[in-house]
Amino acid sequence: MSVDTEVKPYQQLRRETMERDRGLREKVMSLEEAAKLVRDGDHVGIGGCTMSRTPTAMIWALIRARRKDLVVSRSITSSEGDLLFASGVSKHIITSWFTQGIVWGVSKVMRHHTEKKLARFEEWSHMSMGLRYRAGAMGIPFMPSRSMIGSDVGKRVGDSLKTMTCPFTGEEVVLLPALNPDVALIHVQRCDAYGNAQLDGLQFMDIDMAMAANKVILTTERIVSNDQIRRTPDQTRIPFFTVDAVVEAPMGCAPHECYGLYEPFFGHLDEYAEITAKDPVKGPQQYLEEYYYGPKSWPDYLAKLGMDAVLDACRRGRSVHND
Amino acid sequence: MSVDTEVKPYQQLRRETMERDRGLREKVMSLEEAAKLVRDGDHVGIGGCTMSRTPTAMIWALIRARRKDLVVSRSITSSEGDLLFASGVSKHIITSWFTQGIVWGVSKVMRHHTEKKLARFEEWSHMSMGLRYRAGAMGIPFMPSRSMIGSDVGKRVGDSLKTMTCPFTGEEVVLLPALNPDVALIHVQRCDAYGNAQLDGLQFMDIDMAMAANKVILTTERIVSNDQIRRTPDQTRIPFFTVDAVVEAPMGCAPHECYGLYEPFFGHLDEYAEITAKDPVKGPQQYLEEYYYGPKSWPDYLAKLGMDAVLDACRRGRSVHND
Amino acid sequence: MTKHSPAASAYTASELLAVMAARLLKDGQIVFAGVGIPLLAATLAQRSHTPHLTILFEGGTIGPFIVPGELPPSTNEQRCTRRSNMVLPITDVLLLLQRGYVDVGFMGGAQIDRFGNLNSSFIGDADNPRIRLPGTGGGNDISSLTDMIVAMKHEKRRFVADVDFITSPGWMKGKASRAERGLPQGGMWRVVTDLAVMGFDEDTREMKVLALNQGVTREQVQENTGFKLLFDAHVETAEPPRADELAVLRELDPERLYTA
Amino acid sequence: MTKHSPAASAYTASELLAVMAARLLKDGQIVFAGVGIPLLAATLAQRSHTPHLTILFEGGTIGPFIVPGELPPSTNEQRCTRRSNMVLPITDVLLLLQRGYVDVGFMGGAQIDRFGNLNSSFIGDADNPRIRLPGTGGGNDISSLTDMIVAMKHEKRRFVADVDFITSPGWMKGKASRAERGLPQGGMWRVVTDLAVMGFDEDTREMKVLALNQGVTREQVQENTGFKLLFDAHVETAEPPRADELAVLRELDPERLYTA
Repeated sequence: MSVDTEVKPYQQLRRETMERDRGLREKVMSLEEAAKLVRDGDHVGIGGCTMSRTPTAMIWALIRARRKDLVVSRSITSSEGDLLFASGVSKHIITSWFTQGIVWGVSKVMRHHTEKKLARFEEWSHMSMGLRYRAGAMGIPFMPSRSMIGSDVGKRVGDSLKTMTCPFTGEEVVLLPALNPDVALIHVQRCDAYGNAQLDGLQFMDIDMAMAANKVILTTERIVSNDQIRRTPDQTRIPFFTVDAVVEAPMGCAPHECYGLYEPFFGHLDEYAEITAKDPVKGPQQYLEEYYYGPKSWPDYLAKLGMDAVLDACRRGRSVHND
Repeated sequence: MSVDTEVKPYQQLRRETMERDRGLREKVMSLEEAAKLVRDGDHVGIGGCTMSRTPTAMIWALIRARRKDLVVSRSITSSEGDLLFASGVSKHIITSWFTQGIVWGVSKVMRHHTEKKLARFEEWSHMSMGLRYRAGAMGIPFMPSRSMIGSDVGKRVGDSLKTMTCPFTGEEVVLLPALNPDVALIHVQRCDAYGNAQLDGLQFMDIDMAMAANKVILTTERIVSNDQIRRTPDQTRIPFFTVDAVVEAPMGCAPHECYGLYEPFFGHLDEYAEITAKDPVKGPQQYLEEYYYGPKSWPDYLAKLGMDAVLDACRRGRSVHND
Repeated sequence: MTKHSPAASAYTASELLAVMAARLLKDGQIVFAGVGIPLLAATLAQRSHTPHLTILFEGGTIGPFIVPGELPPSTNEQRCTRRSNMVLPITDVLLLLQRGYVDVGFMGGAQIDRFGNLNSSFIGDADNPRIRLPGTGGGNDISSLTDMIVAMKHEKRRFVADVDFITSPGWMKGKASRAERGLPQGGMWRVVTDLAVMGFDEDTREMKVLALNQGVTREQVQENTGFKLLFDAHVETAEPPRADELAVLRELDPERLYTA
Repeated sequence: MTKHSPAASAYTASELLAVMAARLLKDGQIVFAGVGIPLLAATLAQRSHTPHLTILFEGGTIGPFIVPGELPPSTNEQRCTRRSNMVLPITDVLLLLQRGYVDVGFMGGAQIDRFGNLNSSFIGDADNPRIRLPGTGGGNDISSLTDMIVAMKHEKRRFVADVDFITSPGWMKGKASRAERGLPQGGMWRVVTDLAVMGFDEDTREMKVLALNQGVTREQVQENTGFKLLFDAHVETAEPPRADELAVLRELDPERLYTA
């Protein structure tokens, strides 16, 4: 069985959690410092979905830090998956759907790496991905469910998917193995220095992923005071004691979107689709050189996207609040 | 096995759900009309917890309608449980804790009915109650968990609690049977005429209970427009298609509290504790006559609580928003 | 995106698809929709005969109203939430299917077979695929847990006897095989194409033509299908898209992102 | 609530309990606390030696700051959420225990036995109880899933050889029986009373006196206990409540709701 389906024994899960410094402490650091918390070979869960609240800044830092052999999991994987493959940071992505986006057709980079067997795209249904994180978040080894059975998606994951007869109803139910990432990368609109995070709009699978992971790295549009968090505690979605790093990264999802603040950078994503479609090998390398390895800093990266593009994305992003 | 632990076969659960009118439609009605949706013998889930967001107005209406043989479930049961027993509406309450409140000592009414075997208090752990509703909400027949095992609380529910060996880790895990109430009674701060409900502050087990139930009766402090709901969709907690009735019942939790609006009516609850402690039979009967059977209407009931008490509860309630 | 040239007809194949699909929806239904044609069709239905239809997106949205010209690029962007009734986590919106609150799932398809099984994972052998497709997303969950409508182009390479890989289960191997394989609920209900509307035989669960689009012959449909089609005893001819229907579609998608 | 008259000592038994319990807490801990003495003790600790202690309430609150004079009547009222970091559903806050994020559970107790099992369900036979008590609430979950501190009055009727009913599991029948019965994690760590602080023998898991409160003799503790107590090789005498500690308690509970 592959690493992802080795469910952690409960005592190990608890021991690892107990060993973490869960106390109320400030944990603000730079992207570079946070990247050091991820070790080669780690299972890294990525928050957001498709082009939404993707923790691009943290992925950018991991690629620049030349991390290796990461097993990556995400609800749905977009262009960041191409770049994790093309940069050699990951050779194994666990997800339900993998391509930049419907409007750009099937990702040539994903196709190149999977069809040439350079990397693995392990496919689970969307709900099953979510329920696997949820089981991990709840401290149980599996979650009962009712999809994937019968289909080739279920067959293909083999022993990782099990069935049992319900002792209460006698029905057959599917058992999904818990997924507890070593590290979760999650981008939020705001959090405090302790890591109490408030997410607006679509939550995706981020809360379960944060609770399931053994480490959480938060990137945030802005760091706010703990007093501000305490004024609206029912808006807090991730509690500080699950968080190991807080990094302020404005526009941290670009060229993807962050709910209520900015929409995807469609022009840039069109260009990305074009160069990667033209050459699934040289294309992404050229893109990585220009936007990932080249820039001196995150603001420098944003400058390369262009001020006009940033302003346009923000104008569209804030329009969600318009009548 | 008792009714509550007969887990609904999946096909029956789906058929019952499909037969419901889930379309977008207005469903505003009176307490009396809503009471007709509850049949004698139904399993009724009660939202809120202890003295918080108790759907008192709806319980008041069911007691006035002289419903019989209801099986009642709730996270934690307070004075409303005394009255459900004393009124004869229920002889079976499934909950994790049952007494008016710590500060008033053990409920004499609960003791009278259980020790004299006039009614049944079926005890599950607090988390287990929540996970049973959650399994019901998810459309799965059971939820794995790790408490109740070994203890006499677990032993006492007998076959309703099962264990299995995890096929992934080889560990022993507890299996809790799904709980799908026939009707859920939930009080909210605001909802629209369709039943889209927004809950502030403590959520308790209300969301899972609403999703699990085969019918939901919402009482609400105020009915707002659908446009208002659509301005903050990420504050909506219960979607309209799970809801069968919307009743506007201002101060609908009194003498209990409703988050952010009013705190418990402590003076009234002291009096209640006193008369029921003095005589666990005549006490509650006298209380029911005066506050439940006597009043002509819900406003009339509130008038009996007294304007001073209402204003005091509201003043304290709104103070939660003070710095 | 289409073999019909605008010159040849007053509407594109995608517009025809969207209109025919919209007409299958009933008022008050809870519809789990993908973006593209399904979303356009559901929104068209809302603005014509099903004002109380509720759309669910797998990204976590209940009951949005789509803003014309601002079609979401996927089900997971903020555009999906405009004026919606509720926003919730992905897992919880998908669980609405499992709990049984959803009337119909509505998706596009890459490849379908005679029993309505869909493939969006692999063209060719899964271990050595000619093409690795994007995968299931919520497709497997939706088609496993509710009744399905699929809207797709009618091409021989897309309508095959047996799909290379069952990503989203239809009627499996026909007859009672779906239930026997652990899916007693849901199943493929309608397949809408630019040529016809198809259902499935109640007994054998083989694909069956129920209605032909105007100007389309049985032979044409069969020619564009990689297996032997059944034809209903009373095959109807569908009313072509009306001007009012096309007007709504063109207002919704002025840039022809999905209806070119 | 107490046998000590204010005249007899500068502090009540409840105040003594709260102070001794507070001193057991360490800075930075995540503490799952009940209302009453546990909440008072945890809040006292926050204001003295553990400024970074985080309180969780089973009603669904993370990290509240209690407002003096506004003690919550249970863990489920809005007073529990004042200036908290996060509010969440009951099931999810309890799942934090199961996931392993909580350092210590802190409750009161009605009846305890020599192995630290707690009973809050039935006095007498469960099928024909002399007294039906309120039940477990979150007690069973907390004591099943984390390390426990219990604060209670030291009375013979409360300290019994074997509880009538195990509501919240301690060390079960001693030795390895807790793990053997399916609870490898957690267990009873300390029992704090108005007379002493007790732990449990590492091997037999029997209750063992670790420290005596000032002016309390071993005999006194044994007399008020319904089973044979073990005494640690080095039984200490606890420092009595300090004025600053008592001042905080009296500020928090001016009406003496929990400290009378």
